[in-house]
Amino acid sequence: MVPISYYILLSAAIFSIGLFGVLTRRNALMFLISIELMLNAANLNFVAFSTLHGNLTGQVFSLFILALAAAEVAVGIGIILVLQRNFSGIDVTKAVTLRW
Amino acid sequence: MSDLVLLLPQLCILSAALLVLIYNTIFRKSTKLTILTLIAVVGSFCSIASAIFLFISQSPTVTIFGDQLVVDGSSLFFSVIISSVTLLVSIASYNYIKPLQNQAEYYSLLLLAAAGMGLMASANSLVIAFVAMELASLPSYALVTYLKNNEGSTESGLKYFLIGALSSAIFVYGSSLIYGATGSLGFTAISESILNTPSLSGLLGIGILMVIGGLAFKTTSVPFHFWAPDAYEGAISPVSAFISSASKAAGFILAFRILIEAFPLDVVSSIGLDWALAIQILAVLTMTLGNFAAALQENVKRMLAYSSIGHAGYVLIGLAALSGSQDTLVIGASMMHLMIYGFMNTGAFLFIALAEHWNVGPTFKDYRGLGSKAPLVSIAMTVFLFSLAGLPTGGGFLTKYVLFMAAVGAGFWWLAAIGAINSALSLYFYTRLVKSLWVDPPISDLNISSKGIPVGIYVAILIAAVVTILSLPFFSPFADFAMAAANILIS
Amino acid sequence: MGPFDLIAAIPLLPLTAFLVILFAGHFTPSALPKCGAIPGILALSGSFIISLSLLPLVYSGNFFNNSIYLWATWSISDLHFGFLIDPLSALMLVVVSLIALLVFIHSLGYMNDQNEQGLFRYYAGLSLFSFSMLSFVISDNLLMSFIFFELVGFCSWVLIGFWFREDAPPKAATKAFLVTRFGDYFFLIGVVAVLVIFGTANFAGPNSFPVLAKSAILSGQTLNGLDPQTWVTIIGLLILGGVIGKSAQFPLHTWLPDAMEGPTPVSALIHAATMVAAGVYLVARIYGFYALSPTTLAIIALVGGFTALLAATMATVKHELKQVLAYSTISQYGYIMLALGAGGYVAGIFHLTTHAIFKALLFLGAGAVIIAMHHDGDMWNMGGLREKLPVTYWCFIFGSLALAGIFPFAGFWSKDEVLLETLNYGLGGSPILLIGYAFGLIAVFVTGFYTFRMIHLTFHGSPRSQAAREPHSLRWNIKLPLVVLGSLSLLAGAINMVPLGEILGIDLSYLHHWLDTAPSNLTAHHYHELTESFSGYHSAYFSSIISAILSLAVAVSGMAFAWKLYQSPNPTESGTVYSTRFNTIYRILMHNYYQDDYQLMIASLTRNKLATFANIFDQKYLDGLVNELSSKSLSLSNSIRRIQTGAVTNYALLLSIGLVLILFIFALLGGWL
Amino acid sequence: MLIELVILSAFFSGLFILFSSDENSHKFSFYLSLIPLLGTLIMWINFDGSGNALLNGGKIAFETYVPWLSLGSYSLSWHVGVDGISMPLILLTSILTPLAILSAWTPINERKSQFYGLVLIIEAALFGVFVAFDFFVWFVFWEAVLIPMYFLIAIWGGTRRKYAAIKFFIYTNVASLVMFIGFMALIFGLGDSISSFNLIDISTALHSGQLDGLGFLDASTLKYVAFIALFIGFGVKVPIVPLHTWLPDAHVEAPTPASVILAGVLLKMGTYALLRFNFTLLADVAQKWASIIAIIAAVSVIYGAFLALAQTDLKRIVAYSSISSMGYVLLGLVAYTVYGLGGATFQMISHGLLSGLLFMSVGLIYNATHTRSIEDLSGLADKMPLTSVIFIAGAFGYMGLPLMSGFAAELFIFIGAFGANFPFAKLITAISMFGIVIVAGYLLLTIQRVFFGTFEVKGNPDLALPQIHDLMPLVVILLMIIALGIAPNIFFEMIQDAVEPMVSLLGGISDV
Amino acid sequence: MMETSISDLLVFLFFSGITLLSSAGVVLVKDVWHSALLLGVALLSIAVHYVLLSAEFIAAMQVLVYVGGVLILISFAIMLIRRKMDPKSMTSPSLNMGPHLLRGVGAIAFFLLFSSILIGASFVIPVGFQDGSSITKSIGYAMFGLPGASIHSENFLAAFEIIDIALVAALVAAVMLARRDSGGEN
Repeated sequence: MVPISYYILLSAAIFSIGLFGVLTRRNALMFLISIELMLNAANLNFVAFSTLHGNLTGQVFSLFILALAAAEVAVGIGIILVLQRNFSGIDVTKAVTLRW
Repeated sequence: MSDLVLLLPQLCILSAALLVLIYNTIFRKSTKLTILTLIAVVGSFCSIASAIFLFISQSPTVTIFGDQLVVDGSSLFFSVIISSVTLLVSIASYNYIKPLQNQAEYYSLLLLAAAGMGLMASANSLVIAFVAMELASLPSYALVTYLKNNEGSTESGLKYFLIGALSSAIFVYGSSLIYGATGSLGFTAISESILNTPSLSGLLGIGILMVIGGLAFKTTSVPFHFWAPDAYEGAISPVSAFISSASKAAGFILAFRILIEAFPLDVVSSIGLDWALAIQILAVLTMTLGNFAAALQENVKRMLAYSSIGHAGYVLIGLAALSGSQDTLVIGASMMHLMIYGFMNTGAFLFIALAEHWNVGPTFKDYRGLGSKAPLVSIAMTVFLFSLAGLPTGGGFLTKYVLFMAAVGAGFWWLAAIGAINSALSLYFYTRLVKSLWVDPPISDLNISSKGIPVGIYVAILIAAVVTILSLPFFSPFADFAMAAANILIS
Repeated sequence: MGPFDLIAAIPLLPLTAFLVILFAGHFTPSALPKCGAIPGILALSGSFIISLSLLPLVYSGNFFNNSIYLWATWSISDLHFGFLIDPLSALMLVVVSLIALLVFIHSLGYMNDQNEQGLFRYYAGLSLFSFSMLSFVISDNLLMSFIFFELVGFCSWVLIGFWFREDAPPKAATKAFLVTRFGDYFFLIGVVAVLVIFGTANFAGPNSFPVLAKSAILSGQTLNGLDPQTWVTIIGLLILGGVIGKSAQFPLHTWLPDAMEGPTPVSALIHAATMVAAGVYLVARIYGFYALSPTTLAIIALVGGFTALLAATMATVKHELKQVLAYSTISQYGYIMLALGAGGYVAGIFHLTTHAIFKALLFLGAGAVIIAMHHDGDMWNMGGLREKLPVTYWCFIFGSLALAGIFPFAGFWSKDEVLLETLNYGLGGSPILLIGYAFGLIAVFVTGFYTFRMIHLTFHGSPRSQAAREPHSLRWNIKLPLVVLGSLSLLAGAINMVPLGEILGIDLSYLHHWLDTAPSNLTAHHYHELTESFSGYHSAYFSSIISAILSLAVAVSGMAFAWKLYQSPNPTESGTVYSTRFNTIYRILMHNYYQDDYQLMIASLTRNKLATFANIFDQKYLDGLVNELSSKSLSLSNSIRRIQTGAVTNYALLLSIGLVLILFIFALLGGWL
Repeated sequence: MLIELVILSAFFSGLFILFSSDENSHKFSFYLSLIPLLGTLIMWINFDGSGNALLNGGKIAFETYVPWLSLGSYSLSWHVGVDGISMPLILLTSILTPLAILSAWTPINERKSQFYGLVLIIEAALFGVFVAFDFFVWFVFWEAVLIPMYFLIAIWGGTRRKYAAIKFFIYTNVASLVMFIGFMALIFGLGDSISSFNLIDISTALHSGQLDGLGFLDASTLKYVAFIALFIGFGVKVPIVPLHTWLPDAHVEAPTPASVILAGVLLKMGTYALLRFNFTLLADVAQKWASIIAIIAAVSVIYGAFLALAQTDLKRIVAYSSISSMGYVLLGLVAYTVYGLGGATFQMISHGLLSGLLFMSVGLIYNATHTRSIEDLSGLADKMPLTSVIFIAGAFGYMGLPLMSGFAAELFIFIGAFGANFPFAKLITAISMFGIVIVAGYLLLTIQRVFFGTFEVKGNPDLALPQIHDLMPLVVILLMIIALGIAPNIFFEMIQDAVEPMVSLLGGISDV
Repeated sequence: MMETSISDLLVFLFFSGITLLSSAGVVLVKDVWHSALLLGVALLSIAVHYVLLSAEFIAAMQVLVYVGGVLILISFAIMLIRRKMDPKSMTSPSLNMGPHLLRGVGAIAFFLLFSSILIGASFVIPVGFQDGSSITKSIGYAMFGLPGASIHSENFLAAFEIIDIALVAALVAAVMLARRDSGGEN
């Protein structure tokens, strides 16, 4: 069993890569995918800590996160489709009519 | 069975939501909208009634479902706020969405979001908090993008969704770190484990701050506020009223509960994280940004959006001044402010809805002379605006000054001073709208009479106005409810 | 029906006349044919008769001194209105009511016959003035005198500005009120100081403020921070400010010549006999207080003497008849101030009375002349009026000779007494009074000069203008007052013929005895003791005959010098040697030593420079600061608004940077790194 | 019960007029405004209050005490009453409002019902300010006055009305915020020695030295900080010189009836509050800094008078002269003697009447000639005799001509201030008395330039001469001014009785 | 309780390498389709990690829900969106480097901060589970808050109820958004 801190470091890396994706990419779908990554990082954290503490709260909660991530993707894609219809393209920096 | 009775307020709204869905699938009749509105109204009304009844009869402080949910004074107080906002919004939406599509989905999403917020109010563990937040947010993303072929609506929906998703990810990651440090997710369990087995303080600190970040999104405090102006401006007005009042209130009660029960200041400061300082920074930034950005706005709805950010800043003062000596008064004051702010802000946005219904233009100039055209509603709007600004046309005056008083009492006179400067500036832009309503000469092409009086929006605005005005002379019920709730929360 | 029940009637009669004229004038003008003159005359004759009836009572020694109406509560003695009847005020009552009555009669001729419009306003103003003057005379405390002192000033403003449609009278009225107001400012400080320091402002009675001041000086304890002597001097000088303002003494005299813009009866009543006398009467009224401080007395004497000379010199070059009389009034009041300053209390009162009579006569005579000359007052257009206006001429001669101080007339006795007392006390141990005496003596010469010049240019020689050839005829209401006053200015001297008494060896100073039968500490004798013990005034018993002869000689030589200059059949202004050789002095005198100009310059300086500077400062800095603040905050709000760029990625970027920043701060604070 | 009747009658008649139709709203509003007048007169007749309400031994008249709400350990209550100081001010308000309404009949001719409604609502709020003895109730009314006044200036005002209205609104709001924070610091400084916002409890607590520090401020510095905050808060309202820049704009741009109420009563709110808070609650601080405050008062008087001297617009002259009169009130207050404090309160009444009179007559002149600049007018007395007589009488009253209320008030203040025992009292009083000369200066110059000389108005319009109902209010006020001048004891007795305990509080010289 | 054997370490390093590379790829690759596929790889490797951490049920769920559900959903979305845009040639995955990457500095800063804190943190020895007890069974008990679970966990009954409402809400929302209105007025 590898020491838990490695897993935490790994999940932090995944989280940062997800955040990196969110900050750099202009495509709405990429935004969505990066957020998926971040949620997975959190899941990994939960599972790792669950073994650390020996209780199953973390694992059960990660199930919930899984479900809600899926729900979020569903709604997200719905919105992206509507975006596509209105702005003919899912480039996030195009949709800037509301500002200042 | 007794547990479910305690959850009656949330259950009423939930059953109304499901009823709306069921009704929509079964009947295809034409008069569908009135029935839908009726269900929504009855649902939210009985939720308010049950919450008040529960508080008066039992004033419970009990945790249910394996202390995942707690039903106490503050949860009932906030479910009253949320349900009354839902009531007003659903009454007003009747006229607003009459010409639009997907009416049933609109109402169901509205009620589901309200249910989510109600559950946030009585969450007693990070699990419930996260799930309830998701339940509250997902429908709101859809509600903001309700007008599918309107650019503004889609753009604001997109921004709201993306920032919302990002914040919920941050929230979850934060809670994972907290779980890592304390081994449990229930608030009481967390505080006990921090107290007696403090470990991994670094991770715990980052976890707490990231959770605060997630909550900051919900309560539109800086730097997680960027979505708010665009979302409120883009969405249809009843929705922006709903989000800016109800979801903000839900966000705050969750923040109160997490920061007071899970991470009580005396416990947490031992590990070197005095989150009160973080909240103070957030409060000052939010107030200043909210009020200063609103000063030169051309679009009325955007001005109201920024003003609601400003008010979030005022409520944050309550949270920030916790480390002083007047804790119950401070928290009570911010709760009172949230209650009255709920009514004022919803009323103001519904007035914008009314203006949109009469397709009055979006800028201050287009509102010129509305006072003479629709005097009754404009008087109501003037009451809201001046009450928001802190003048004694309504309860907003009392709540704002009680908040400043509590801040001074707790020793944070500089917070009250910054609040005072901001509220003085807020008087400037609220009066700009009052000026265009009453003072400026009316522009010619404002023909309202042809459109007729939208009964729903009128009724909603007048209810909100009556409550705001009466809350000045008859402020004691609000005050006692809030102080009792704060008392339970603190002790 | 006590003897003093009717006192209240003296001031209230003119007040009722004022109210009657005001309301009748506004609502039923037809009810008063003579536009209000009749009620005025009735009221004043009533007051005159009552005042006369008081004389025997006062002479037999019973006086009246208590408060009538409580104005505001006060700790020791409340602020109240009250009456004080004693020889001084009884005498003054008679003089004021008599002259006011005569002026009313004169106005019938001067105003009604020339069918002026707005006469209701005129007579109402005149009766209000009489009411205020009479109340001032009989007031029993300093506050009440201040109140009526100001009301009198207000009435003079109303009456000077009677012809408000022209340009000059309103300006003159404003100037008059402002200059006197400047004096009253000091007077008000004096009143407040008296009330605060002594706790009461009563003139007479055991706890009147002069008595308190005297006992304070004697006991030597410090009073409210300073020792009593300095307080008495300061308060004396402050009240003197008001006196100088009202009696048109040296620095604040500039308003009187301009006040001639008003109708001549007004000038006669207000700017000759009564209002201008109010100042010196006040000094006489609280003489017990002034006697305590030698410095104030010396200042009064010097100011008086200097004004006497200054005004007399200015009168020698004036073209207008009324201007000459105005400057002569200023100089005569200089004499009275000199007398009071030099300890000659009785002499001051004597000259005050006689001067009131003959100056009123001269002014009414001038009024008569102006009517005759179809309202042209310039002496250089007159001449040769002797044959055409015989009655006016003889009365005018009587008045002028009294003014110049020629033997049998009243002026001689009173002015001589003034010079006598000044010389007397000057030699008797306070040499500064000699300077005053020198001023007075030279002024006698100059007075003789301008008096003769006035008579000669007006009445003698040949008429120099068409109007002078056929003057307007004068009716009874003009001539009667002249005759009454003419006879009085002849006989008035009798009340105190000291030099004659010394020659005949019998005591003829009745006025002295009259002023001695006053209440305990208001007698002339008591004042004499005070000036002696407190201000070191010792009488050198200089013989009155020598000083009488001396002053008579100087006066006659003055008139002779004038006769020499103007005796050519038709004298012209430019022809007199006077105007050629002493050209620069002539110009200075014509411009009244540029007094008016520098006062005007100060007023306009404050108005244009100082006030506009304050205004600009206020707008630019104080107001500017507020506007600057609001524009700064709005520009700040504009820049904050710009943060919301609209692109979600920017939001995400700012959001994450914010989060990382907060994490970093707390990581440092919490020590987790 | 009488006070509530008066306030509610004014408020509800205001609301009724606000919603009623325009055509004879001016008559209705005048008759309705007589009800509160009647109420206050009844209050005056059987006024049985004695001593100062805030000091022990003071018996408050018509007192009602109803608990309102409780905030944690503090209980707020509707505690209203009247004492010797507030009674005259209430009378002044109830007298000025009907007259202001009457003077509005000619100039205001559009949106009339809204105008009259707002005037009555202001009257109700002003009553509230002068009767409330609970801080929060008082603060509600204090802020409530701003809203109707904002609308009056913004809708019916002159050319720069919007700028003036918003400036007035924000300036006074910031001031009351500063004052609020200062007072709250004081309240919490008192800790648990008080459990309500009742001014009487606060004053007894303060005077028995219960104040202990708050946060890093110890007791005395807390008192100084609170005093300064309250002084600035109320100083804006008074106005005291550096904080006065809102006054000229607000007064000049407001319609005549509004500026009558603004100058007549709104300025008195500031001085009344100064009297109640700074000079009763924090009396010892006021006494310690008496010379500095007196210098500020003297500066206000002289500087205000010089400003008025430089103006060429009739209304601005009257507006700026209010600054110097209010300077006198401050001088009277700081003297801390019976005559000083009593004179200050009396000056509030007399200035209310005098500035009301002057503003109304300027209004009449503006209605007739449509210009207010003194350069365009001359010889008005010829054509408008009655208005000129009233203006001149008012101007002389303002200058302090004896037998008018102006003189009585100023004399009492001067006596009080001259006898005060703070250092340089006599010198400062003497200097500030010079104000009466400058006031006389610019008022006489104005009278001479506007009323005398040949009649000639720029653009010679046909004069709309004022009718009876325009002149009647002016005559009534003039008679009151003269009555108060001749018999100041009508109010002064009552004021003195209320002010006496304040002086003996600090052992000041009680006889002056 | 278990010291780390070399073999475990090697397996961990191998799989974490795959996860990191694939997630980096997800973020950096230009074409969305390629990033979606790489996402699948990353998710699978994370599932393996779950197995290593003895959370087999979670791993199964991960594979089922994420790879099975979410990925398919995303690819459908890409297909729908791609159809409208001109179909670019399916080139090989190329990384799109460029100045915009600078904006990612926030993420890197977060990682550095987090890792520095992590190094400082001293972890207790993981308690782990007794190797006999069935984790999945106790997950089931925990899910419904029933007693009798062999491993302690908090009661998730309330969460369970709420999650199903949340999913209903998500369903309604997604349907409403995705459905093509019959010319609905905006």
